[in-house]
Amino acid sequence: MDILTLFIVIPVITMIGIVFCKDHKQVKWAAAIGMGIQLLMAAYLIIHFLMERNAGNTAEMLFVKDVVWFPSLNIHYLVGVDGISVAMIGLTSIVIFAGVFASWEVEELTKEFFISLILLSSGVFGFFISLDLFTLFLFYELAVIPMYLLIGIWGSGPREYSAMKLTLMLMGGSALIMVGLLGLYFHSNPSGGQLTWSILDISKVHIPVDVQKFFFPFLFVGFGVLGALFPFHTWSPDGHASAPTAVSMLHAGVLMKLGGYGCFRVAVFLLPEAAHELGWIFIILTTISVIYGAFGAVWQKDLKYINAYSSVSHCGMVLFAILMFNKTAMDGAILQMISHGIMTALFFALIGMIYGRTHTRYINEMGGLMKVMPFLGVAYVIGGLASLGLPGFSGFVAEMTIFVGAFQNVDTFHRVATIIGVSSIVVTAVYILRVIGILLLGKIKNEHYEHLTDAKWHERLSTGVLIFGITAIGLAPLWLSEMISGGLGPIIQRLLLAGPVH
Amino acid sequence: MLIMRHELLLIAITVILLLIEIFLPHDKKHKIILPAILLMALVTAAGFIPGPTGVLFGGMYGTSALILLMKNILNIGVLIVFIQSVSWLKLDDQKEKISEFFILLLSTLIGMDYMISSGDFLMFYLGLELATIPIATLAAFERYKEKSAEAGVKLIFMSALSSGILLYGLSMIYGTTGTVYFPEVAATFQSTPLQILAFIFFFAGMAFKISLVPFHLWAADVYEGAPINVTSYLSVISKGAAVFIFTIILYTVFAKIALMWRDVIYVIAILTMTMGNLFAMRQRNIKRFLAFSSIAQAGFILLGIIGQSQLGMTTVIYFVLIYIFSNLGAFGVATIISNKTGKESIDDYDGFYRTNPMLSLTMMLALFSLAGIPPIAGFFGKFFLFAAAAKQGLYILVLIAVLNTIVSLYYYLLIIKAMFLNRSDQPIGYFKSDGYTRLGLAICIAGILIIGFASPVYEFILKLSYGIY
Amino acid sequence: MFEGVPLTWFLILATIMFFVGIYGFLVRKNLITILMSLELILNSVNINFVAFNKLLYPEHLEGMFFTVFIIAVAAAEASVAIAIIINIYRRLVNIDVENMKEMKY
Amino acid sequence: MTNNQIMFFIFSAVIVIFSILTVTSRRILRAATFLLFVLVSTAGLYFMLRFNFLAAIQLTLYAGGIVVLIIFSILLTSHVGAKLEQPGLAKVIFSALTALVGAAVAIAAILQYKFPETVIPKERTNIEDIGQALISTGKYGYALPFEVISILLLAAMIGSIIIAKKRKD
Amino acid sequence: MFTYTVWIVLIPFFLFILIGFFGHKFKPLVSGVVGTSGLFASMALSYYTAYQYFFVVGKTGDVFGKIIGYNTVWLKLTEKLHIDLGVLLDPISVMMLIVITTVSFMVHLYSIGYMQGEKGYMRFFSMLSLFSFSMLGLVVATNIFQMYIFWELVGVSSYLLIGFYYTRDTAVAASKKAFIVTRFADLGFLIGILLLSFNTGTFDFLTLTDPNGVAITQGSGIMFLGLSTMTWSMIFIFMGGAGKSAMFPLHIWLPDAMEGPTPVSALIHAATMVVAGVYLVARMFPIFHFSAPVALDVVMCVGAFSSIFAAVIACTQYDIKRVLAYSTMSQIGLMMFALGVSGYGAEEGLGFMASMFHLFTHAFFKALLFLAAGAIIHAVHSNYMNDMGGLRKHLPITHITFLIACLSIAGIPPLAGFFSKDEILAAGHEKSMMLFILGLIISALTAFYMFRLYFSIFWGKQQQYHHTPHEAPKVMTIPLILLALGAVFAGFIPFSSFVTSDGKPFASHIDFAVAIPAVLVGVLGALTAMMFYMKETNIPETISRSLGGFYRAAFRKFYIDEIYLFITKKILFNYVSRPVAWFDRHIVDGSMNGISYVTNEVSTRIKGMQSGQLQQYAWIFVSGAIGLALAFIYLWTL
Repeated sequence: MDILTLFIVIPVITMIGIVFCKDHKQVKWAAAIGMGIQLLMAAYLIIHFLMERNAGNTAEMLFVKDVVWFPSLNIHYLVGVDGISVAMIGLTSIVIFAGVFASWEVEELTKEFFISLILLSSGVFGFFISLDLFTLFLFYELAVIPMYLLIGIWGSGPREYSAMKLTLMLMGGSALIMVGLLGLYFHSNPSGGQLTWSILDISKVHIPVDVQKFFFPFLFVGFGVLGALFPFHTWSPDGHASAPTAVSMLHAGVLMKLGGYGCFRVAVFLLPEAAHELGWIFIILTTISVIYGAFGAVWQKDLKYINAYSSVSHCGMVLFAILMFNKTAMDGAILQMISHGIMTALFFALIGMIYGRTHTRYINEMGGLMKVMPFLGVAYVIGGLASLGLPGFSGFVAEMTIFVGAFQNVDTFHRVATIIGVSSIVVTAVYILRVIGILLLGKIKNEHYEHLTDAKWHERLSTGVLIFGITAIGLAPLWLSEMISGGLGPIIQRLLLAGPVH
Repeated sequence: MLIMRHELLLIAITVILLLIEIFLPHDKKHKIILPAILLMALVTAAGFIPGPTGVLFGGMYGTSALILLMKNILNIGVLIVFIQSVSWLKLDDQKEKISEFFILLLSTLIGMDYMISSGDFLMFYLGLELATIPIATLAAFERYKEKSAEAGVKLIFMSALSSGILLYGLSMIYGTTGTVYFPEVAATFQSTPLQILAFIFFFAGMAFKISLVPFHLWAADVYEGAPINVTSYLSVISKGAAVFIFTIILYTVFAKIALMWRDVIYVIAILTMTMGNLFAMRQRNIKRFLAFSSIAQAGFILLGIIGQSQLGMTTVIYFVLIYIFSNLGAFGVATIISNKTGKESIDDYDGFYRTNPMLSLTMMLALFSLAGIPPIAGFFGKFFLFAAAAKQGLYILVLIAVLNTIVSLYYYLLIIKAMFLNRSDQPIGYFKSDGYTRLGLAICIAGILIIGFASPVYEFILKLSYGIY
Repeated sequence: MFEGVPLTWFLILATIMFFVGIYGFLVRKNLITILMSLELILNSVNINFVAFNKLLYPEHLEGMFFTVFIIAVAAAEASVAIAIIINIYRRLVNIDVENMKEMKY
Repeated sequence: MTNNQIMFFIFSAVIVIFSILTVTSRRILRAATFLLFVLVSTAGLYFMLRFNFLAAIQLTLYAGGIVVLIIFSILLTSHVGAKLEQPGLAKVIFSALTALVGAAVAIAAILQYKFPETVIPKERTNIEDIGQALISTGKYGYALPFEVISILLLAAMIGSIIIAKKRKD
Repeated sequence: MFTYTVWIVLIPFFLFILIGFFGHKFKPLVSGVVGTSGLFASMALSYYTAYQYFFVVGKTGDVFGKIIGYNTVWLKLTEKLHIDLGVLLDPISVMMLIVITTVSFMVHLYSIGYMQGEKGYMRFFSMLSLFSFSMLGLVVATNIFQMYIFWELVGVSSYLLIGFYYTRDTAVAASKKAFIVTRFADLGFLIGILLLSFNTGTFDFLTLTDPNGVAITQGSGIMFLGLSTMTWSMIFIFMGGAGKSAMFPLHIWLPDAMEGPTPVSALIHAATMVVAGVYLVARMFPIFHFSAPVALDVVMCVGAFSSIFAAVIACTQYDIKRVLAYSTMSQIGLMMFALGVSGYGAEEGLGFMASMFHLFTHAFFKALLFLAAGAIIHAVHSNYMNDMGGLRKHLPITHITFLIACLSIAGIPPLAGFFSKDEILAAGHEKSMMLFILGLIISALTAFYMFRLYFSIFWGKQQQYHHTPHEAPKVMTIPLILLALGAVFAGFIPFSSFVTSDGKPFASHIDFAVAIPAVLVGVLGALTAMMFYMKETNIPETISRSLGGFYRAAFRKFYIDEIYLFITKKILFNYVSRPVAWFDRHIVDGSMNGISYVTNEVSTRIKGMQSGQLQQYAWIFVSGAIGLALAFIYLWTL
């Protein structure tokens, strides 16, 4: 079996294994082992990929596997990866691995929890390896729907409301995507002949511009909903606030990236002219996202809300960068996805661990936690610093790449938007430090908290993996950046058709 | 003989069951269940044996590989309904009427088969009536229940009215073309005002069967009042058969005025999806809920019909096939709950997962399939339907449809929420379902899980639908 | 033209009868009277078929046979309807259509 | 004015008037009687059109069978001479409006349509032909519908019995 | 041959990792000793580097060249723009290496004693190492982006160290403030970098600062609001420098930063980090001079104003560390000012040289002042001058070293401060008389507040102390003495033969027309302070009362803090964030919820359609059919 298919098969096997587990402990270990293997596989894939590239294999996609599925509709099971997807797979496996350990203490319906979680992850993996729009969409929806149960059953607060809202809004997005995809399919061969769902094939045809302009908003907004595009982001704060730890991690960490990746791989790549002509609307929206999310986070009192708004801001940056139409900015967009993915997963993991101890997420009710739980405190500070774009962590690499890239556009509009976007780094610092100040530092507000314990081994493992991820990228970004920009080549080629690219 | 084998086999087993019924002693009526199911299974299996196709009775009756497939699909559905209704039939109230239930169901199935195979409007009309009138008696089957009687009244009167209107339309079709045979009608039918009127009246009669808005109002009440197995039969088999013949007639007989009927369906599709969803949202009775849900589903089916092409035909059949499994799955669970506890309200489903996980999972799968969630079959069915409409360039319609699927997802999730999320002080207790129920549900689950992935099924249908339009 | 009687006369007669039947269906309260209205509707359709058959397409007997079968179906329908009505009467001692509203919304 | 026209006017007058009376009469038994009149005059129309066989069926099956069935069920369910309730005014208005609009649309459509002119063969329909057609399996043969309608009648019978029969206690 | 210089930077980094991750496995003292010895190694390497650079390699032609000791591509952004990490050696960076490693080593050594028994001892040392690493990385940056990277790291280490006592709310607030204010400034820096790099297509200092290079000769860019892009980018970059160097109006974080442990104040907020802004301007000096003279004027104005502004405030403060903080701000203002008035080229660049010289000497005496202040605070457990007095007998070493530092900063010959300040005044004098007088005023004020501090601590009234104050342990006094030596003798280094604006050495001389007035005003200031504070008198109060509103304003630091608070708390927090949050909840989210509400509402409204009445159903059925027929007969056309 080819290596990419294994990324779907392993979760499935894990799920089946979990079904046959007898008690909680076995379930947890089964999940951990399964996802551990997945992580190793991802590492192997990255190495293998880099070796192939170094060996001079310049094919657009590597490890391609093509099986005809529905011959008449020309639907294929077509998988393959370039540097971008490899990076996203790496991200996913890290986050899901950490997520399993972060949810070590799920007691209620453990089996169901882990099955749903892994089902979600298999959807994500499938999404990232798909080169066929149909399977891509299939996996996309597959990744979205377990969220309902995960939030609804294991969530907290107004979980039912949030779960419903999240699911409906995301499915609303996918409704738009579906229209867009159908449009793409039926225009995938303007000269007549076999229509195709294959991204690679569609990228080689020229779709008439007015058709592109009709479908681009569907696709971009559709994926944008998941990428928390203003004003379709409101599922995010509620959803994250109610979701259990691992789900928030996975959702903010990986699932939201599906949106960015989709915007990038489908909307912009396949409809370049439209993206070029209509881009300004979405640049305005994403610029608003960036600033607005940051300001929104400043006022919040619930840890998860803060992080959710911060995600809006950071993910807004991803979409913003994608629309900048140049290699550097797009490189930055992908880096930002990975960086934000790990970072926000770390945050949510920590928030979950803190919540598990203090039973509140309101920062005003906590304080001085650094003293009682130094490990978690330090990890939180690291996460915070990474989030505000401190050098040495991945966030800096990503943001700087985006800013420098975005600023390479000659026209004033793009550059003004960039400067507005850049200014978010200050607001980010404000809310991050505010949280750290109130939550971790200062005096302990509640004497019950004096007796709380610091992180357990599985929590240390979970956070450790994620911190390793952000620092590894932050300290040595070049290989990743090169890997990604290798994948960007064809996309830039295609964008060149649409207009000037710098 | 062999060309008409579906109908003849069904008539044969109907007669056999009648004979068995006559010779069964009064207190052993339930013994007929097993032979009935076995015979039906036999017929279903026999339906798949390839045989000749062709035209009989001077064009009144015709069959093709595609029509055989439709009949097979209906057979499967009826078989599942048979299996699912066992637990209900064994209840005291129904004990005396078990064989009649089977006979009546079979006779309606015969009617549907004739309807699908009809080559002229007379046979079509007779098949339609044969498929409707006995169901009215089935709806009123639980004759000690007021609701059941009310359902019977509503069904028989509305169906009579609709067939009156349909007949008026048919009379005008006859009057303007001089014939009731499909090919001749197709050759001369045009869109003069009188013919538009005739078509609309005919359409209204069909729309009644498929329960399209605004001809759907009977459906919810009848579904709620009728015994739950009859409801499932009505919402799945009866609707499926009507969809089949409707599609065939539109594609063949009214091919010339396709530009017009497509616009009619455009309007009706939007109305049906939206109204079905809006009403389904607020239902608390599971049967009524499923009634409106199936109205909305009918609206989606129209999208396949409107994509007037080989693709459209295929997707319609494919969707109906999936719909049969999904809806019967949902009804199967509702049936067993209703029969074991008498509870039919969604509010009673709170916390159901914690007491009966397997049934809840089945229900969830079925509902997700109805909602079109991957990777189960419903997703494929719905996606292809929309693809058929998109092929005609009707993207706005597709958009409205997909937005409607969101609303539908909302209310399907409400049930899932009740079962999985809500906690209840007095959940429905654990119960063990009998073998028949399990078998029925297992078939449904298998169908839901496999049909989507199994592209050969789709390709097979596609191959058969070549040239039908 | 049938010996001085144009086709449209028949059709108009049938149409009037049809809509009178519809009117009756919509306003009558007693289920049996509604059933009677239904018979009017079917009857009007029969007139249409017969008139068409005779006046326009006399070569074949399609219209006439259609009418024959409609009559038969009408009989079946009526019998079932009456059976249900009687059943209702046993339950409610009343066959007013406006009482049939237990299920709504 | 030809005989036929006179006959047509008489029949149609009877049909229209008694139709309206059928749906408006407040005495249910009278309504049934009016319905009978309508059906009988329809049979008259058939006779006029020289569909004798059909007219006979109309008289026996419709007038004789269905109306009798209806009258029996009326006697079973209502007091003889009991007056029916008057329907609500709004209902009457809306229904009448619908019916009128419908009739207008239909008649307008009919009048707009140009039916072909045909010469009517004088001879009446031969009963032998009808019999032949009824058992013929070719085109314009009605053996199959005949069989199907028999199944329908059988099913209707079974269904009616099931519903209407009393509970055995 | 300079590849080894990378270890100067990396040693502290590994120390940070070592102490940070494994420090808790050993006794606290171990981390202190390890940190200090590591820094010693780094310092030794720096001196060796300086020796090699200035004396072994020496001049090529007659300039000290720029040598890339080490370089590696860290991140490729575009083909032209790539972020490198490397070591650039030129006179100013070598000088900075010496300053930083020396002061850092002293502070490390001092901290071994000062931090004794503190909770978080090893955390302190690991962060000091982190800071040293960042600061060293900053000064050896080969390109502006590397500088930015380390700039940010410096900021965060400062944040962490200010907030060292994290259970103290004031410390937390101060650290937050420091970070956010400098972050805001860094925003400007970043925008400046973006503009600059876009304009010139490079980050590299060698290319950027070459007077004949493309960046300067071609890259002035388009005009915007009357200034060239180059000017704008330099102004923005200077904004970053101003933030870090606590120039008006971005200075507000500096006094609060004194919440950190005193060694931190000495290292970061006196000697090294705060001069990063000066270093930045010096680093970019050719661009400032050739492409953006307007920006250079801005530098001068900001520097001068900050200097006098801070000096005035310093005269009114009672917290010794705050006085020192304002003094730092004032001195850095002077350095900026000197850069602002400087020209380019050997003698022309007198201001540049003076600025660097002052930076160098200032590092010694200011670090000394802080460390001495630390020793004092250590002894009396208070920061307030009012709680002190007559300490000269209790703390003899501290007293002497403190006095030396005061004399040095006041510009009394032959101490180091005299020489460097003299050059600054000379540079000002060359530019205009007004600036020279301004410099003199600043000098006088400097002498005044320093001696005010000195006298009220060591002389003045005798205080009753809880414990008799006693001299600090040796490990703390040795650094004091060493730094005092520096403060005395550093001025004798012929600075102009090493560090100049274009690398071309020249011989500087003392201009007596400048030096004499300067010394005089210094002495005058000192004497005034002596008069006021040596004995307990009521003169200060009288004067302050007579100054009235001005004094109060100065005492309240001219209300800048309040203005900031107003802007951040009131405007940003209440009038931006809160409405945004509200808008999000109620308008954006509300509209999403509104969709579902409307759907629900419609669903409820239309339920009457399903009335349960058969005839109503029939009516809808019939009228539906008729309606459709009507519509399609009369409306539908094709």
